[in-house]
Amino acid sequence: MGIDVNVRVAGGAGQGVHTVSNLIMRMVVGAGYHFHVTQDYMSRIRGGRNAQGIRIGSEPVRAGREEADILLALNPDLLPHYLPGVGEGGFALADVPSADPPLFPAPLKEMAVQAGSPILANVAGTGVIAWVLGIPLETADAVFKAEFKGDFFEKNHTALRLGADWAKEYLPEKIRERFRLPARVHSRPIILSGNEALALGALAGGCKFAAGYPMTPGTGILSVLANDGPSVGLVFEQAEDEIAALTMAIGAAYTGARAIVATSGGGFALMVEALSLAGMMETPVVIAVAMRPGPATGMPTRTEQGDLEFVLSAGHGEFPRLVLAPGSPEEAFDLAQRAMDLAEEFQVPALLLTDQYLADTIVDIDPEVLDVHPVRRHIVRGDSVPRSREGKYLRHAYTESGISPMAVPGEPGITVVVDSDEHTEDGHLTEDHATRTRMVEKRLRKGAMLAKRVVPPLVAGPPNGDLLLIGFGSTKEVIEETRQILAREGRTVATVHLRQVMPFPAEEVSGIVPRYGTALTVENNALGQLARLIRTECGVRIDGTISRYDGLPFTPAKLAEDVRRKGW
Amino acid sequence: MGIDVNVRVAGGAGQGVHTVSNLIMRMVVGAGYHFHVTQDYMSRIRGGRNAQGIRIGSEPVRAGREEADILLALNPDLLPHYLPGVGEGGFALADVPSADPPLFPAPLKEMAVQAGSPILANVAGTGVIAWVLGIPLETADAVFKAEFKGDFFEKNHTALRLGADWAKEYLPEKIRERFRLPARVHSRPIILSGNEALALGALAGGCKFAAGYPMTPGTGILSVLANDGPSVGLVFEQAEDEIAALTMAIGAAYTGARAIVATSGGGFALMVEALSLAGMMETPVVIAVAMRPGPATGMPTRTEQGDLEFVLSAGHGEFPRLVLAPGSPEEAFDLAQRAMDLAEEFQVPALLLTDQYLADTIVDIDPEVLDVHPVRRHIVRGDSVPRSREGKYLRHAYTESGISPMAVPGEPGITVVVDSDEHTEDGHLTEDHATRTRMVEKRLRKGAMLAKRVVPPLVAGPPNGDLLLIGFGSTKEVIEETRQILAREGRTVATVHLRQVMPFPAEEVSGIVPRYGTALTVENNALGQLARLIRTECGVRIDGTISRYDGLPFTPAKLAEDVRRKGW
Amino acid sequence: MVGRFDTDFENAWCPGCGNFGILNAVKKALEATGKRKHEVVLVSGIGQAAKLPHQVDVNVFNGLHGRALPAAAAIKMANPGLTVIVTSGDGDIYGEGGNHFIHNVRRNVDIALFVHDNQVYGLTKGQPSPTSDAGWTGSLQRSGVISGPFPPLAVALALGCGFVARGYAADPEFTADLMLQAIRFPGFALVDILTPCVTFNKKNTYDWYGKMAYKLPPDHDVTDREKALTLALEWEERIPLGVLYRKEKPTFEQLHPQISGPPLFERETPEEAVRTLLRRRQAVPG
Amino acid sequence: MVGRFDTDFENAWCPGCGNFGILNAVKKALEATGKRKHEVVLVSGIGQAAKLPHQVDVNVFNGLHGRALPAAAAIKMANPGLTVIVTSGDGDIYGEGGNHFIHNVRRNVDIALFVHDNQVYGLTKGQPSPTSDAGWTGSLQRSGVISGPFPPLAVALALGCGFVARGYAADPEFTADLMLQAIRFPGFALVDILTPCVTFNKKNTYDWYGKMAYKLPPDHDVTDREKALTLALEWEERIPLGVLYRKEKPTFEQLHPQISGPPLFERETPEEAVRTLLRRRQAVPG
Ligand SMILES: Cc1ncc(C[n+]2csc(CCOP(=O)(O)OP(=O)(O)O)c2C)c(N)n1
Ligand SMILES: Cc1ncc(C[n+]2csc(CCOP(=O)(O)OP(=O)(O)O)c2C)c(N)n1
Ligand code: SF4
Ligand code: SF4
Ligand SMILES: [Mg+2]
Ligand SMILES: [Mg+2]
Repeated sequence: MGIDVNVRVAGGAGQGVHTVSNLIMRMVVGAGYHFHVTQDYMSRIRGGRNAQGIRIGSEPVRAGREEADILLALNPDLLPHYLPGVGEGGFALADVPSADPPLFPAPLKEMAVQAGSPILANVAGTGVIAWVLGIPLETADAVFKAEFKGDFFEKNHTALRLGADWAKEYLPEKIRERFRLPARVHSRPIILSGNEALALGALAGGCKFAAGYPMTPGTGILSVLANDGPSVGLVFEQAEDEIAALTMAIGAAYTGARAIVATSGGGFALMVEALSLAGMMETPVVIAVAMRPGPATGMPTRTEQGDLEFVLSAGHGEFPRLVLAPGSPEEAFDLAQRAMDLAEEFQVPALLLTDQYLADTIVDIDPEVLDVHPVRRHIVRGDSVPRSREGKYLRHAYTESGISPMAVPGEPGITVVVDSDEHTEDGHLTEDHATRTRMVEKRLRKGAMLAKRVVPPLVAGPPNGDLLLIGFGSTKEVIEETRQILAREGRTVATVHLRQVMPFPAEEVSGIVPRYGTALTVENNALGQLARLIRTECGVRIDGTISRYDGLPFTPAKLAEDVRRKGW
Repeated sequence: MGIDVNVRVAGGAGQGVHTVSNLIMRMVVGAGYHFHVTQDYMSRIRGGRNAQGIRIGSEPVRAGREEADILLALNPDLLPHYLPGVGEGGFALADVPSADPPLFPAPLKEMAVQAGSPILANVAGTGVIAWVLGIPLETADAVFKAEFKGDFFEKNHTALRLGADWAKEYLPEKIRERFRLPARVHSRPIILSGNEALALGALAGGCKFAAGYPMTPGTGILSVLANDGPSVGLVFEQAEDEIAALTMAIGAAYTGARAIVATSGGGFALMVEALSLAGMMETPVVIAVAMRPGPATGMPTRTEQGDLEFVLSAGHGEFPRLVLAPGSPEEAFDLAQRAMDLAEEFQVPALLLTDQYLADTIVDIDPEVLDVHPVRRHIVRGDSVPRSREGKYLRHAYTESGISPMAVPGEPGITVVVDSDEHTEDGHLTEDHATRTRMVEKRLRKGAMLAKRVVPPLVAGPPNGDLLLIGFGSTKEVIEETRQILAREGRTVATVHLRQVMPFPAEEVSGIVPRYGTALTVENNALGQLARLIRTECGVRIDGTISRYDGLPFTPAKLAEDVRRKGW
Repeated sequence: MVGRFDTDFENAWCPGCGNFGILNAVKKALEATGKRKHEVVLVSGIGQAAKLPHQVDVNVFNGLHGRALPAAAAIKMANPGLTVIVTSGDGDIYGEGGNHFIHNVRRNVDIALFVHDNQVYGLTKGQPSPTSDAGWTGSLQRSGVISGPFPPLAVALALGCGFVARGYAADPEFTADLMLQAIRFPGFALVDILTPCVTFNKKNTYDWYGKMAYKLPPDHDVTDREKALTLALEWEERIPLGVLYRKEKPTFEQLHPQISGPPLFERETPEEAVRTLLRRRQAVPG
Repeated sequence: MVGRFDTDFENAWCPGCGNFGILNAVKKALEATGKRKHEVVLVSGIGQAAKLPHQVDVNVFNGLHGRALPAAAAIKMANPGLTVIVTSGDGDIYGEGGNHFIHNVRRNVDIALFVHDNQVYGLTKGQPSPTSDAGWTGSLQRSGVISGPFPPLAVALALGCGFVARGYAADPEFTADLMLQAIRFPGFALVDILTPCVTFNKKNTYDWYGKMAYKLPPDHDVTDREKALTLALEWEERIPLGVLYRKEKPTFEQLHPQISGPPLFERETPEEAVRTLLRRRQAVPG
């Protein structure tokens, strides 16, 4: 293993935790290293207990770690909570009058005042950490320059250096020896959170309309769409509620615009009727659901995978849907494009199921490795609009695949009729039972076709063995690292990461599960919903579930420990 | 088999189909017979194609029949649609100038005019049928007397007799011979639809608050609550939308009032967020969902069982719920009481899952056989309100069962605090992870307790054999009659009727399924949702599903035919 | 006579229903716009009124109960070249869809809204709607409606709606003219249309409306918002018909920086633009 | 000083937030009612404002975002002996909950509604709310708010609300008095309270409100609805504080035939009454 340093920055909301982590991310990258940021924050704007974990590595880092090597507590009151989380050989910093190792008293406020502004204590703290890591401060300067002008640039610049200078003078050199990152050449990666990656993926997938109502942790997706969307011609509108948001997306999609909404479980609950509408009207639309712990308001800023079954069967009546579950920012970028494309090709709602953990995970990525697929449109225009013998366009024409060529309103010579009632091929409402039967079958045929295009699960590890860990969505990288830990301990363990849960890759999973002595699901929920799903879809029995439902994500070491403790 | 006569009355909306069927029901009961009415109508107020099937028997009748013995077509234009449905030996009546058997031209309009009002053609038609069945007209007179005064009573009275007289003169005597109901003494049954039975069961269960937004086929439940509720102290309010309806019910339940809402799939879709709220706040509330074909508006007045999976996992986050699925008006009455009681005892949302078929099914029932259970309250008051050491009442106190004693606001000396966020025992919001974990476990423990109180499935037929038919909810009686048909053909066939689908009676079903060569589910949907559920819950494989998804209910003969045709 | 927008789709309304007059007016108004069928989209929710679009040979979006407006607004945002008209019921727009009504008035997208205001839920058989008169006995409120009526025109005016009018189903010529004005008005335009439900509303009948309704005089000042508000609240003794208020202001489409340009479905997504967005997230500035 | 309604629940608002003044006013108003804690229910939705009930030692129903009003109305219907107050945010009540706002004004249940109107979504970090001024730049509308603002008082007046007032967080004494009047008012009473969000709304600040707001003169005629409507629409140049309108009418509870009598949870269900309902459905009359 190469370098693996876990920095934790803790403070009240409003104390600048994010600034520190942002500066460290960039300096670390500037020094040629990689990182993974986990965000842990409360549902409040000031005070409380927020933390970000920046795990630094010489290889790309894709999961967090529970114990910190370096803790910066911007608010010393939080020490009782965070200090126990500092691991063997680690150390902590806080602005306290005096302290014993592993805690060091750093006069952050004093340095900030000296730099010209008391609010820069966090930047001074950043300087301390930079010195410990031995990373160049210039990257931070560039950030300051990009963000602040004049005077305030100077103050930041000074505060950072005061921190580094203090560290040099007062911190034991052995700390630096332990954590110094050897010099490396840096590439030019970008910084991407799960939310950003998903939103940019949607844009790459040709999304041109987005509507939303803010809801943590889905709001971040909306922000990117609202801010970055215009440069690729997207129209964003904040809706009066979630019902309106999805209905607007469906309206826009009816005109042929690729459309998305983003929300969390509670907001999605309000979209359920409109989801069913999209199913009936065969309107392509993408819905990003970033899960958080429920029921109801639950824990608004924490993580959970408790809405899996809900999302799979949400909406009255029967209709096909696509549900993708990215496991990393890269996958979010990729699957969001796929959702945009398949939603239109199959004229179905496509869901992107993430959660607060993935939404707020930040990593560095080489942008050139991200695939940007050319947008293939599936809308018929002009001469390619098929017409019936009477010269009519049939929006819901019966076809073998179940997919009817989709034209959009405004096409000269035809009208496009869609209805929430059961309808005839031309879209007009009907109460005819034979038509009903054919239309049900037409819609369900699309589901069968969609199943043929399933994104296969990712399998890692030996082709058979004693343990199989299965997860979906955000747990991907944590499970992967857990596998590596357990493998190092001599276990033959493999993992299955599901990137798609509907249509379910039943054949693949059915084939894999029996090849291992014990098959477990790893789920950030209490009821083992994935295990149930596998049982339904594959008819194979899952031996157990490792659950976490306290609002926090799994971490590899703890997950490995869970496996051991349960004797699996 | 005793008497089995199937009368079908067809006409446009507004032509008085319901009046005919209502009169026949009552006259048949007056003659000492039983009946079962199936309603088949369109989503419109005038015209179109509506029909009611009144199946008459010497024993209680609990399912409809596809072919009619007697057809009364109030609108002759509908003959092409309905005449083919007249079975061997049956006959039809319509106001046409001339016709060949089995159709007889009855001058209904002429008789109506002669009786004094052209709108009484339907009543004249009723008279024809009454003569054929040989049932006394006096019961109908009593109905007229109860509903109309003076002049209009006379006209109805006359129209009925003109119909009977015409029949006597013009219909072949062999028709009467074939259909005449031998004289019997009549008991004093009541007439009850599935919707009525459910609503009255809720009232019997102590329901005191109801809110709703009209939606077919759930509206009928609301009507009974609004009209009959006041006599047992219920407050009804029409809400501005379904979101408000369920939220109001939850508000009322918070004050200790037993509360219900009723809707259909699309309206329920809008209640999903509030359902999750009830889960989180541990508020008892009952939700009746009368399914109709979806997705979206679908077929508003037809039947389907397509919302099973949706209802089972609706709502974000994880929380226990009770889902009962009555199979007849009697069961609706019974299970609605149970829902009211268990919702309060366990402080969970309880769902009653019916559909248009059951909602609009009308039967005669001896009211004395309906169990009315005394209402047991589960609310603590006065000295029995437990208090913490600090004298506080803890709405969500940890208990072994997961059920915390429920006090209500207004209780002197304490406050009752409930929150949609995760909360501490006293109901105040918290972001503490350990508390989160305990609260999740507390809520889920209630689910485990609830599972111990599951309503077992009803099993009929031999304890093992070659075929098992499994259904839930409204299909009960159709499947039962199908069993009898197949049994008469020499097959060893048994049936399982699920009255509860969550918590699922997994042990019972797991024990039964393997005892039969072939196990099939019978489902009024396309995807075989019950078969999936059994697979998830019991891990046993279901061999197939007989589906119907054209918007109409199963009928025994057709279902038996389906079984045969598929070679099962 | 077969009109340009006629269809042969079976009509399921009760004979005598006010909706026929409205349908008539809609077709007249569409004729007058000179638009061709592919340029027009009729959007509705669910209800008797909401079935109107099926009777007109144009593009149709017949969505969910209560949700016509957000769909319509988005259709217009996505393709402003389309003429977007919502024609639906009072329960649909003011009841289930009330939140969309208030916020779409504010949004001021250039759409026209025709509400078939029969003061009842027709399709579900006679329950009171938000506009039902207090005391009226609907099928779920046997002891009479308690809530005060929802005054659509007054609420729209309070919300700053730029075009507020009332029509009457029994006068299709007059109503068609209001509709035409509403369609031509740049921005959100409301025409609430009194329309008898002959089956379920035995209070607000042709007779009743006939007695109560009067046309605003030609000299009514349509720019006077306070006057319009006063008129909009008139109901007990008489009910004004016509354009109560009219004032143009910039529409949503004009103010929204991304709407001008080609309709959304025609916009390309150059790979390079996406790459630029990615590169903008460069970890190390410069 | 520890007040009668104080709690030790941790307060998570930003220092300087207007919500503190409102909390202060709520407690003062409650003191003045003479009610005991078990007689009062505070109901809220989700948002910064919606956390207020946790700071007051009374019964609390802190429900879903946007859904405070239907819960509150039903609580009052089910147990009219309780004093029911909704205290929540502008996004909560006028945005997500807009449909409940309009229909509960109409319903006229005897509840008091205090809206912390900071013209922003605070808890979700600065997006525009329905009351945000046009042109203001929130976190999701970088090019400025397009929709016209939702004028709560004018809409309430149009809907026939019997008590319409505006308070100001920086003046808790004054606001407490409005609250007390609202609580005592029989029927639905609205107090919209200007309140600065010091973190996310840099436009509508203490300074700004301080300059704009003025108290209605003592001789303002609170029974003049037209005047009140005009005042309610004042915003660009100055903003009136105080009771704009007050007029009693029968409440929902008074008009609803089943509400008087014991609270619902105390009502019995005699088996005989149920049997009577069943027998009423006798097939053969007589
Ligand atoms: C979510 C939902 N709730 C309820 C319904 C049932 N529903 C259909 S139409 C309607 C009322 C229609 O009233 P209105 O809009 O006034 O139309 P009208 O029939 O009077 O023309 C209702 C409640 C539905 N389709 N969807
Ligand atoms: C259904 C739903 N949608 C969105 C949210 C997220 N949310 C929580 S508070 C809030 C806005 C609050 O604004 P406001 O009511 O004005 O309160 P403030 O924080 O400004 O006091 C939103 C959008 C939610 N909790 N539930
Ligand atoms: S029920 Fe009323 S609104 Fe519906 S079609 Fe008949 S008259 Fe018209
Ligand atoms: S974000 Fe605004 S509303 Fe929320 S507590 Fe801070 S100042 Fe108050
Ligand atoms: Mg209507
Ligand atoms: Mg706010």
